[in-house]
Amino acid sequence: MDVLIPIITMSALGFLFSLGLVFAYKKLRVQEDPRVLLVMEILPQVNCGACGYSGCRTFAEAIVKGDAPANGCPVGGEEVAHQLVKTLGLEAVEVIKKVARVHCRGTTSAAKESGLYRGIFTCYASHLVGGQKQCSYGCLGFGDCVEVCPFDAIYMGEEGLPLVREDKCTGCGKCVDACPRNIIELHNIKQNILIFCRSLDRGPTARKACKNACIACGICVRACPEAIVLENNLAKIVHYKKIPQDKIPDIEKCPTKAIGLIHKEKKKQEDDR
Amino acid sequence: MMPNNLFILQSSPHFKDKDSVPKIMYAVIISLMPAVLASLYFFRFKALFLYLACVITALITEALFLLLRKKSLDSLSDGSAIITGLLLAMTLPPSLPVEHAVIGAVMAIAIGKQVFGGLGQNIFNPALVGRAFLQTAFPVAMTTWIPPITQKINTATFATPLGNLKFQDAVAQGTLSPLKDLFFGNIGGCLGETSALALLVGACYLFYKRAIDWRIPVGIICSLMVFTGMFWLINPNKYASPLFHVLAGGLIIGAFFMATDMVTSPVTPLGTTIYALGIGVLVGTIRLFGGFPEGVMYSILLMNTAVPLLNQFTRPRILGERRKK
Amino acid sequence: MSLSSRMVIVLTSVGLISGALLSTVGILTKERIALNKQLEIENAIITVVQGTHTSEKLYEEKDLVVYGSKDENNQLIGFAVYASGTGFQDKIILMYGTNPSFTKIYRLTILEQKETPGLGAKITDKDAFLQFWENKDSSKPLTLRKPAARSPEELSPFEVNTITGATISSESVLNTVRLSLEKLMSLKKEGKLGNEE
Amino acid sequence: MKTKTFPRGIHPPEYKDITANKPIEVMPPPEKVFIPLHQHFGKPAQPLVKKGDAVCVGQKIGEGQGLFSASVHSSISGKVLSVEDYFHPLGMPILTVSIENDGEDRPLQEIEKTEEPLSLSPKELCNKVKDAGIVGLGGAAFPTAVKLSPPKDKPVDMIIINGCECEPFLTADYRLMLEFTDDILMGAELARIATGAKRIIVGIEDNKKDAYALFQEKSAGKSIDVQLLKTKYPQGAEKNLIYALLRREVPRGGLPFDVGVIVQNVGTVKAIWDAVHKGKPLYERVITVSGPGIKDPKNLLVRIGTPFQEVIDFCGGIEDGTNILLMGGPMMGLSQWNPEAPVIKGTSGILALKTPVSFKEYECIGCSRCVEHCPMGLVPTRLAKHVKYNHLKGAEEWGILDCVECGSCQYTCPAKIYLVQWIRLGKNIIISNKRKKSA
Amino acid sequence: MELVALFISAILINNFVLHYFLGICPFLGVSKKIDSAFSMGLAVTFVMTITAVITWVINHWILLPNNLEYLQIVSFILVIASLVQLVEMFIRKVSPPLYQAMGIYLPLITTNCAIMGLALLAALKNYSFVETVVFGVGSGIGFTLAIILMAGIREQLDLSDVPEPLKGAGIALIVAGIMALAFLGFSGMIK
Amino acid sequence: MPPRSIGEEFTKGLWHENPIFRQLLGMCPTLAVTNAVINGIAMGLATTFVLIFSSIVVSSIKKLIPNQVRIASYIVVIATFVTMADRFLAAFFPLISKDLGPYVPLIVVNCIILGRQEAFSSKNSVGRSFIDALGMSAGFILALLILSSIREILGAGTFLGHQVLGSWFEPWVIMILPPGAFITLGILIALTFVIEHKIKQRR
Repeated sequence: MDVLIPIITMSALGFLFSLGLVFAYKKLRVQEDPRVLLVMEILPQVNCGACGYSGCRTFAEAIVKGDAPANGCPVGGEEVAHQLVKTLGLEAVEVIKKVARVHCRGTTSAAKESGLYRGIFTCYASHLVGGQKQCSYGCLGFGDCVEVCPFDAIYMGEEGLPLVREDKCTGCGKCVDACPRNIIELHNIKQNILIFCRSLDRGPTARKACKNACIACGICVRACPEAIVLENNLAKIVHYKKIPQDKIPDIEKCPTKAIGLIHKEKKKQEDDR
Repeated sequence: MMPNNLFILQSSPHFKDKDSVPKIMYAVIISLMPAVLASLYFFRFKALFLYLACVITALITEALFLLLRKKSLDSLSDGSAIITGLLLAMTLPPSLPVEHAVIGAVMAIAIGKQVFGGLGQNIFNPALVGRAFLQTAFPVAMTTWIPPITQKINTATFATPLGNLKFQDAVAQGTLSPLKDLFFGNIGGCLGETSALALLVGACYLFYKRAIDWRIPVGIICSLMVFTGMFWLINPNKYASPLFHVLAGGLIIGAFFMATDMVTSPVTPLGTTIYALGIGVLVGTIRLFGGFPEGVMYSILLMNTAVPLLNQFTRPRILGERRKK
Repeated sequence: MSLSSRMVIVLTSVGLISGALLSTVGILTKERIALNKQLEIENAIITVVQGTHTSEKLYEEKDLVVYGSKDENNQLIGFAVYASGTGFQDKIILMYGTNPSFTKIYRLTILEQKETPGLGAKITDKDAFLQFWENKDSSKPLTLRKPAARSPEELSPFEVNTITGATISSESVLNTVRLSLEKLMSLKKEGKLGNEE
Repeated sequence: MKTKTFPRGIHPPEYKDITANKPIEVMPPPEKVFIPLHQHFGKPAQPLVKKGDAVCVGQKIGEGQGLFSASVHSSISGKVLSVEDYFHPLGMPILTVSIENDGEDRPLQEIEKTEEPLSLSPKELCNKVKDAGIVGLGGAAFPTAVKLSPPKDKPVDMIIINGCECEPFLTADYRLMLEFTDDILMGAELARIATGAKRIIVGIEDNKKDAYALFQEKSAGKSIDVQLLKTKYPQGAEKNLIYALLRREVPRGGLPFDVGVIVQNVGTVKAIWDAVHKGKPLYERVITVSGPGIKDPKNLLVRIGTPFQEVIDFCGGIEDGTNILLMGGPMMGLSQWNPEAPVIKGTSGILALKTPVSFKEYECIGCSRCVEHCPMGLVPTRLAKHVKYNHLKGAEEWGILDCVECGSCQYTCPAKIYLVQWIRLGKNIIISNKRKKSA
Repeated sequence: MELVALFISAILINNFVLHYFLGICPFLGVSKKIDSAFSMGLAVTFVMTITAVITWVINHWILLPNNLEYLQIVSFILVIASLVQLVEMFIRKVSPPLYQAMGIYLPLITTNCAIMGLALLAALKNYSFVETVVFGVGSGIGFTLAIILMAGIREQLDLSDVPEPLKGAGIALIVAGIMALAFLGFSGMIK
Repeated sequence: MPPRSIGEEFTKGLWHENPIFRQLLGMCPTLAVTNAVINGIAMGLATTFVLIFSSIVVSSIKKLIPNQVRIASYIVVIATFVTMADRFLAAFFPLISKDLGPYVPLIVVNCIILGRQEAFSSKNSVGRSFIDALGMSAGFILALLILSSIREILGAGTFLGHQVLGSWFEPWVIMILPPGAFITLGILIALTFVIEHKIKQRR
């Protein structure tokens, strides 16, 4: 008897429980996103809450919606993260690698200060009072872009300008959004010519404010009229592909070096480091 | 234009009041001085050593954390660490071994303040965290009292007025300390809490410097008096009078100097009022029904935990806002 | 096989196997655990009523169990009383031995407590607390000595000591003993403790 | 006399005695003026002149675009030097017409004077105001014509004439009230007619008792209330002024229309009278040039477009040790780095101050002074923290968009936190995010 | 009177989180926002009450009469798990708003040691039926109190400069420690 | 991701995926029973027993179990082993069993165990699951040992019941009480973060 009663009890419990589950499975099921179920399959189902969501289901829903990162489940660890990525195809296929590039060379030595800035040390905040440089288009130098970069791909150089580590940059565009002066843009990594200025000021004013400003002299336009134009006192590359490589030396005659080859810039960065 | 001649660029407003954080902090320190002097008078060198140990340790701990977090050591001069050290020492029994006081001061600054990010960010009153730590770590040492020098008795152990009330049934026995002694400080107890007079003198200075919110001490004292008064009216032979409760133990120092800590009290007027009333009621509850004779420290810490919620749910009405009913 | 029936079968069989395993373990350990419990009580009885040879449960209710202790000659030498009361944190369960007329307490031991370590928990400590409970005269209600005495000699036979800083724990032990003694007296009058005398 | 006021607020030192007793001086027109085409709240004006054109005083050189805009007029006679981006006191380069003075001060030929301005219809009045390019002269530069034509479903019964001038240093409005009392009262009457309101209330702070007495005397027998207000900052802020005078609360995110009120600055109503009665567009205004950094502080009538430098030179120049130059008052004014910036319609004063160059910013210690003083009932420290730690949603829940940036919180903050800048930052980000979302 | 004492004790003195360390995982995990903490607290209180009832019935009607104490663990956990799952599905079907407010926290509760701890403690302490229910409700409220206070504090900590290594669990545990210290003030209140 | 070597499978539980310090799982027993080293060890061993055996069982029957009753079956398996451990302790180590109180039965809801079954054993071979369970348990015991050593030494001046600090030392009672447990664990987690950060930087 001592042996039988527990066996019977346990079997009965198991039986009842499974009946309950079958019932629940059949009658109480609610329609839901099949992807959520797929994710649920992969997740550990511990419902421990370690992910910060209220259980695996909500976490799964968040992943499917794209609110939660695939590696957000500390219990599952890397295995689960990889499976999730595989299942949901979260990794977007990159066709052309794009990287962030900074359109300003208003270094601390080149760009003139306007006043003594006193206040919150972020670009956006200083932008609100006009910025502490005379050029009202250039980099403010407080590194909002550095702050937001999730990949540690942008850092503040010694010259007070942000520099991009193009190998680390994923082209997510966070820095582009963060810059209140819109001087960061995403470019095809292969494009090797860049205009390092955004100033729409007239030549003399721009020149007064920053030694490296585009003064709209038109030398580059003359070198390559089909690819470069002047617009609002600023040179603009309209058709990058139409720049023949042999014209580059002519373009580089720019008196303020506001347009030039990116690799030279990169080499300078490495020297900086 | 010469670069050194540049105008300042800043966001409005361009006017600022003269008051500053260090000024407020030093006002608090000055206001504590009467009570410190009173305790030096009552407990002599024991008090001096404890004050020195706590303040110096607090400063050193603060400095270590600042170095660790690679922050400027300038913050040491804002006076907040000195206040923590002083307040902690003032809540310790005079006979406490100095090494215990040192541990308390380390804990007060470390887990009471710096782990939250330093000045202004802590949830709990650092001095009280230090004291609560000591109370729990060294319960015996923290509840052993010596009589003040002015009471020329020589017993190894000695009870505080509240201890008498709790464990000796002092009301029925008629051995309750006279209110006069409570007022001047001629009783056993923590260093800084004994002399109500000295504390009140300091508090007046704080009011003058507008460094504390009047709602907090008033709220605490009123709610405690109402709470204990109710029981006193029901049975004056069992319960002590409300005035006794206000003057005894750490209530005055708690209400004027601890609960009013700006960092750990609510910022909204309504929240502040609820906070103060809550402390008073909790003090009464713990003193009358709890296991400890004194409940000021626990009450303030408990209400500290509720401060974020109070702030959250007592947002003032914005001009023009129509609240849903 | 349908999914539903598979679910039922798998879970039932898992339950079955687990039941079988558990019953085996249960049976194997049952005696041993019971023995442990019994040993604990017996040890306690021997501690509080020294010279006990045999003991038997005379009375049992919630929070109060009385054991009669007999020596080798089957003479009743006292009662071991198992009692519990509320301490500072939680229940304190204790046992003490009395003489057959309940006028003397031989010894006290604490079986279970969750008092503050280093403070209230000293009630389990012989030097700090238990030694002050040896051979007390319980013909009058016992009282608590405050502030604490340093040695048992300082105390009168009707006094027990407090632990410095843990008045409440000390008090609750005393109260538990007092209350259970009162209860025992009335039980005895009703003759519910056997008729040995 | 019982004085009215609003809850909370601050009382900074006034410094008004520096210029309070100095009558308004007329500054001669400068050699060159730089008139930005965007001096108001709303869309910039479209240029009507080009390089080389000759213009006269009061000639329209920029046409307001759409509803929320204002026209711009030349303030001198002469030749247009250029129409291009130029430095603007708000910090951004703005399309600006620069004109060289020919010294003739030639007025426009066909000035439309109206002999009986009080008989005009609301519509006509509004058109005249619009034509004259009048904007609110208190500082926000909201196009007045828009204000004078409230939406049909929100009838206006009350016009408040704002004579508070609660900012320290500034006395331009005070002098206007003393010297042009009649013009102001007539202008107010025109505004009342234009909006169909029933009554006019003039609010004057009790540090300007003589102006109050003068208004009382002149308004006797008219349907005008003159009300004395307790001196407090920011009494001149619309919502607070309305509450102080009428105990009406403008709903969150709403405008004074919503409670049937329109608030006009004394300078603005005087400009309305000038425009309608004398046919004079808004090309000059009264400003206060003051502060410890100005050698000879004055109240001046200045042509729009005059560079700050010339105004300051006219007042004796700048003292050594001046390190901050402001357009507007010290509480809400904008700091300037370039003294070449021109006076615009919204310029209520030019201040040169000497402030300590640096001070330490502390962490918030929760003293709750900002809460005690916020005239809007906000919790500024909380707002600033939400912005600092990037919890913009929380900032919105706590009412960041209700902030009027009056600066009371930062003034009282013992930790010297840049509360207003944080809040302004948060507001900017939130608003631009909203725009992105709706776009 | 005893029941009142038990109730207060369960909320304040022998608080599940701060004294028994039960339910730490959700206490740390779901205390980031006040709203969700409140919902979680509600859900826990609800499940605790039901669990208290059901496990008492199982323990006293099935296990103890048959001398099957050793099946407590298995049967309690099975019952709790199935119960929670059924309740969750039921609420989900019947009342979606309630599900959003409370139901989504239900699965989290299955493996919440607070629930299992409640069943085991009630069995260990030999509570009567009424006592068990009071204990369950009180413990649930105690858990809710602790988690809401914690959530308030953590929302505030989001707005402060907590040292990097302590962010998240580290500071939460230290706060819990100080909360436990403060709650010690209530000890000895029930005699 | 290349499959881990056996060694890595074991060591990941010690540090990189340490259940207490890194994954913050199974906090309840960690905090509750670490007031003395002996309790910590006992708890660790009991958990190890349950974890290893349930891992083996789960990984060997994983194919038989339909998905819908997966959790339920695992729970039964785990609960069975927990009961065994509990009974064993009660029978042979009654004092420790009493000290641990309800926390041994509570192993059944320890997230580490169910978590490993779900995340690992239900997807891997018996051998791998065994190694994984061994590593995880080692990590768990390690954490318990560190925590309980600190608490016992500071809180009682003893280690495994032996006096290690001199009589000059007055024990910090708080370390044995709940606040001490929370605070110590909080600080330890912060420390592991710092160490992990240092390791990452060095790479």
